[in-house]
Amino acid sequence: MKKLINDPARVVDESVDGFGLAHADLVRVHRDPLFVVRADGPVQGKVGLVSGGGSGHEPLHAGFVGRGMLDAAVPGAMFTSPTPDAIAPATTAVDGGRGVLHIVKNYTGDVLNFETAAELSDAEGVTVRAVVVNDDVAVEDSLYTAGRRGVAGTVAVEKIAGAAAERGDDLDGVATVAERVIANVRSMGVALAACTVPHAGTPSFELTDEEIEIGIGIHGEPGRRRIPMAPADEITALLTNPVMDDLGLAGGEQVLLLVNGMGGTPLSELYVVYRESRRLLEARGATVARSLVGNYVTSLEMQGASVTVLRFDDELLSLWDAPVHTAALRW
Amino acid sequence: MKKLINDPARVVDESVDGFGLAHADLVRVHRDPLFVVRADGPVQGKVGLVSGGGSGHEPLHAGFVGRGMLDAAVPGAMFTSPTPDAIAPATTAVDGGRGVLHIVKNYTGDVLNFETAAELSDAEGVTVRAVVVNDDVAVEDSLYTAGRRGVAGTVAVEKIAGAAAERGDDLDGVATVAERVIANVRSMGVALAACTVPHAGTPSFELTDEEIEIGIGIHGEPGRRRIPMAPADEITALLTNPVMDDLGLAGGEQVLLLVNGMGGTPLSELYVVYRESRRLLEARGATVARSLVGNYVTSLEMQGASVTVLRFDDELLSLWDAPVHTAALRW
Amino acid sequence: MTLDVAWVDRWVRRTAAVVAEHRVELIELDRQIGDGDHGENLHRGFTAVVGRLDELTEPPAQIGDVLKLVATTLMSTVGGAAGPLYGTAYLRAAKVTGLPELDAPAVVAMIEAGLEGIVARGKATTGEKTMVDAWSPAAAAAQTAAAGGATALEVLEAAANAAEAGAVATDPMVATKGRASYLGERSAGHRDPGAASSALVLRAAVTAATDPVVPAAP
Amino acid sequence: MTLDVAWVDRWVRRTAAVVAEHRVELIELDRQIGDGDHGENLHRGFTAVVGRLDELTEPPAQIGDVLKLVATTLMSTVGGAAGPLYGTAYLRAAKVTGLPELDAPAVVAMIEAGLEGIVARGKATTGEKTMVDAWSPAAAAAQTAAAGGATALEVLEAAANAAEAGAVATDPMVATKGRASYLGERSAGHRDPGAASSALVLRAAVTAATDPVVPAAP
Ligand SMILES: Nc1ncnc2c1ncn2[C@@H]1O[C@H](COP(=O)(O)OP(=O)(O)O)[C@@H](O)[C@H]1O
Ligand SMILES: Nc1ncnc2c1ncn2[C@@H]1O[C@H](COP(=O)(O)OP(=O)(O)O)[C@@H](O)[C@H]1O
Ligand SMILES: [Mg+2]
Ligand SMILES: [Mg+2]
Ligand SMILES: [Mg+2]
Ligand SMILES: [Mg+2]
Repeated sequence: MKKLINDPARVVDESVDGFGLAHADLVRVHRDPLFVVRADGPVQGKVGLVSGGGSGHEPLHAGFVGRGMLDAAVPGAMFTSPTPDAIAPATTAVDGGRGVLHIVKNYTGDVLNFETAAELSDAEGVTVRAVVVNDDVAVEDSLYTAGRRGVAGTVAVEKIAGAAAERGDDLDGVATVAERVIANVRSMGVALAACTVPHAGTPSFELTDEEIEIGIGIHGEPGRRRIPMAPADEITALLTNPVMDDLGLAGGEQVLLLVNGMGGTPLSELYVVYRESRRLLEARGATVARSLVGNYVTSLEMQGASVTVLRFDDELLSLWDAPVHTAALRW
Repeated sequence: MKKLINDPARVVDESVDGFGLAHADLVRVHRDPLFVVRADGPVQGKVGLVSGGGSGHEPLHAGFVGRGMLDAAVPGAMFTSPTPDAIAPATTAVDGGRGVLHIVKNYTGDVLNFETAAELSDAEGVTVRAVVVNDDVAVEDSLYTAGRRGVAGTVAVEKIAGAAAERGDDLDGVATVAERVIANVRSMGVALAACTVPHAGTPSFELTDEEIEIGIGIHGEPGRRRIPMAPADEITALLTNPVMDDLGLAGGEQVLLLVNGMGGTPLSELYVVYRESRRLLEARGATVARSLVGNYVTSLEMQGASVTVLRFDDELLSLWDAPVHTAALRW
Repeated sequence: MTLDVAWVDRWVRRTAAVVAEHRVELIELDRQIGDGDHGENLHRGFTAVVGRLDELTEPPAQIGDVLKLVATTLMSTVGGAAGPLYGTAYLRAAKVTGLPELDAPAVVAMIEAGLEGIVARGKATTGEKTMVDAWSPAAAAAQTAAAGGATALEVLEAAANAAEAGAVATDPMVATKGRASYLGERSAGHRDPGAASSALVLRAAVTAATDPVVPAAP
Repeated sequence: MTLDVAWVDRWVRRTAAVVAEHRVELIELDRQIGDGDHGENLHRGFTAVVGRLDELTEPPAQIGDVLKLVATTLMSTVGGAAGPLYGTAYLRAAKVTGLPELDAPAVVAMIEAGLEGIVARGKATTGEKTMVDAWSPAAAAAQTAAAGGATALEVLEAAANAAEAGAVATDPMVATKGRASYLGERSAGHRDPGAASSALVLRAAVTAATDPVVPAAP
């Protein structure tokens, strides 16, 4: 394992430290416990938005702290959800008097730690609601799984809920908007090569040069099945079709198409995937109203990509278009 | 070699195609020959800015086409400079009547092809000037080399020259500003693992798990020397010190610090590098006035990073801050 | 030896040592069917626990005080699924150990409380390939042993044995809770890391009762 | 056989075939001390050349017409350093071959013009580990052979032999031009890809003069 790090035990601290220095105009870093808040927060009279999760998915979540998106991000250890004793003070720190929304990716660890944090915050008199993002169609949402995972669709939830909060919606309103995004966003990913978690030192799984892993998560977890390597267009179909099917796209929809890199895939390849994914959506009769191509929800240096589709309604579209100013997303 | 491509011979076309579709609000893609221009160009009365080079460095250059930066980008084959028959029509296409500046990275191929293109454009009555970016301190600028290479400093040249053109400077004025950036920007890179050019199919060089390559280029060329793997802070010093020395930083300077990912390095690691690089700059007495951390000038999926420092003067700083709206850089 | 506050101190320190020793193995198990952090998470947690124990200006008076310190430390340093689950287990266990010394029924109550805490938070039942598959047989074995007149130490031993067998029994299971459930059928053939670490924790309780040596900090 | 327009057509097509055959080898050489695209670049270029030759509605009248088509096609399809360098070489060569058939002095003039084109663009001299190190000895050998009364074919052969030797002689050189110069001393011990491809090009000229078979498109 070769990584530009000093010590696996310090990588999250040092990285967040660097992030805070590089974006001092946007954020402040709180230490012990570690979390990142808007430099201009807490914004009085605005619902606060807190998200967080294991590190290693950068720019998620700290890269999305700023006007029109998150008020705080709580980074856990690499691929390990943060603890309640960090989430709760972050929640308190961004409370502007109108309550705080927790945006939680659906993993057992994240859900449990945010739950506990919400209880702690509640005890401190901060009203907290939580929404759980579960956009990954690779996992069946059934009795036999922990439910669909939260993956790249999280960006859409954070952006749009952030815009709703920014325009002044109350906590229930922001939560409702977030839930609507969650209900309308689906993703599916592929890995060509695994990543290596610093403390583990070996790749999270092994793939030969002839195979890829379909339905991959963002924590170096192996996916649902392994298939022979195939041309990009075929792989793109394997990602896009289940997403379109699960959304029940029938034609006439306006959608966001997000082609997300897992961290180790060249941008040029993401645009190759985007091209075919868009073609498939248009062949279904959907209109790609907005696009995002790049590394937004990564899995360290994993090679691979995911396709996320969000079905817009007029309000979601205009909230997507609302101004945002964060380190990783700005318009 | 596993890549999200359909065919090595078509990857550039398909990728640029996808890019054009994803950013139709910003750019138009011209085919046969292939180049990318501002959707709202040619801007009459403005000096046109054209850059280009081998593909595989995305978002460079197409990702920097738009208001306040480039008017056209000419993508060559992977790691191969584009040909004059593409550069010349791109030049004509963006001529707003005040001439066109070619921003050329210093590689024999790029220089020769842009030279020929300039002759062709000249013959068509378009006034062309060229600046050659050579920020890579890993290469000695001597009789014994083709001269320093153009690497991540190119982003600063394109951004600042773009701002000068946008505010209405004439061709000589824009060229002078560009030259001033070139005179004040230096870079140095490291690779932890090589990249694989699609048509080659094997990595451009091999590194064991215990060694890294210092002074790497952005074309999968090996660097100047191979050293044992080291902690991030040590590597960062090996990148930052020569840059500071070559710039002759003595304290009191205002600088831009750009920590650039080579394509396959997690953002979290880039911030670890940023943190130490900034510390070293500050220890020299320089003030990091502006920062940029991310994948801007990549080498496909290469694992590694480069450190770029630009010494600002008041004008360069205000041109850096001027609005820009491109796919990869926006404020 | 008696299962008193000195014992619980040794238990916790031994757990930290054992987790440090098995860190890589637990990471490896989690890498197979999860995200490869379980060993790291517990190691970070128990190292912090030992640190806090060492910081105490006066020794804890009660067994429950130590277990509560473990609970809150794990909750605030482990993260992931294991943090809240183990945290709640120790918290519930702390509540039922308000005695200077544990007898056989108290050991049963402690293990049952731990299991209940895990189930309350994680909502898993046996057969879902989680730590419940170690704690549930452990609680049952403890109860049986106590009913048969076993000593407190024998009860502990029965629980540790059952937890180890329970961890082994997770090998063929298809996970339906936690991260491994994403793998579906592919999760079979691997041991659940949380069940494996649970067995280590309970075995450490036995060792702490039979071996007076206080392990050094990991 | 005579070195006429049919020969030059065969030369170009044979070059395309030979480049296709050695594509991987040239990529490999360039991967060692450059960026691994030289074989790909030339392959793309000469494939395009053959395509354009095939598209001509009437056969080219003059040797120079074919060489000029090669020049403009390479310039517009190869890119990199090799595109302008080879392009200019063929362009200059085209200018001095305004004859229906090349005699020995004309072969010399053609090769010298090619060399001059490369030097004019690339500013390299011998010993810098570039294609000049193939073309320069080739031009010298051609001149010597012609001065000694050799036939046109013999002149070509002398040039090809010298180019091959020149390519081999680049092995120990330290590059001071082109991409390999970035490596400094580390460039020694590898053959220059451009010199290697130049030798292939000149050898193809010989083969095209001795073997009447027109190679199929690559
Ligand atoms: N719902 C649950 N109920 C009980 N135990 C669970 C549950 N989900 C996960 N676990 C346990 O947690 C262990 C994983 O812990 P850890 O790797 O630290 O957390 P994470 O899965 O968040 O990375 C699993 O091996 C399993 O034993
Ligand atoms: N200045 C120069 N003069 C002559 N030949 C050169 C010069 N620079 C490079 N070359 C030749 O070009 C070859 C590389 O061609 P190619 O790989 O196609 O281009 P690039 O270096 O742009 O990738 C080198 O092997 C060398 O022979
Ligand atoms: Mg985890
Ligand atoms: Mg090249
Ligand atoms: Mg885990
Ligand atoms: Mg090359």
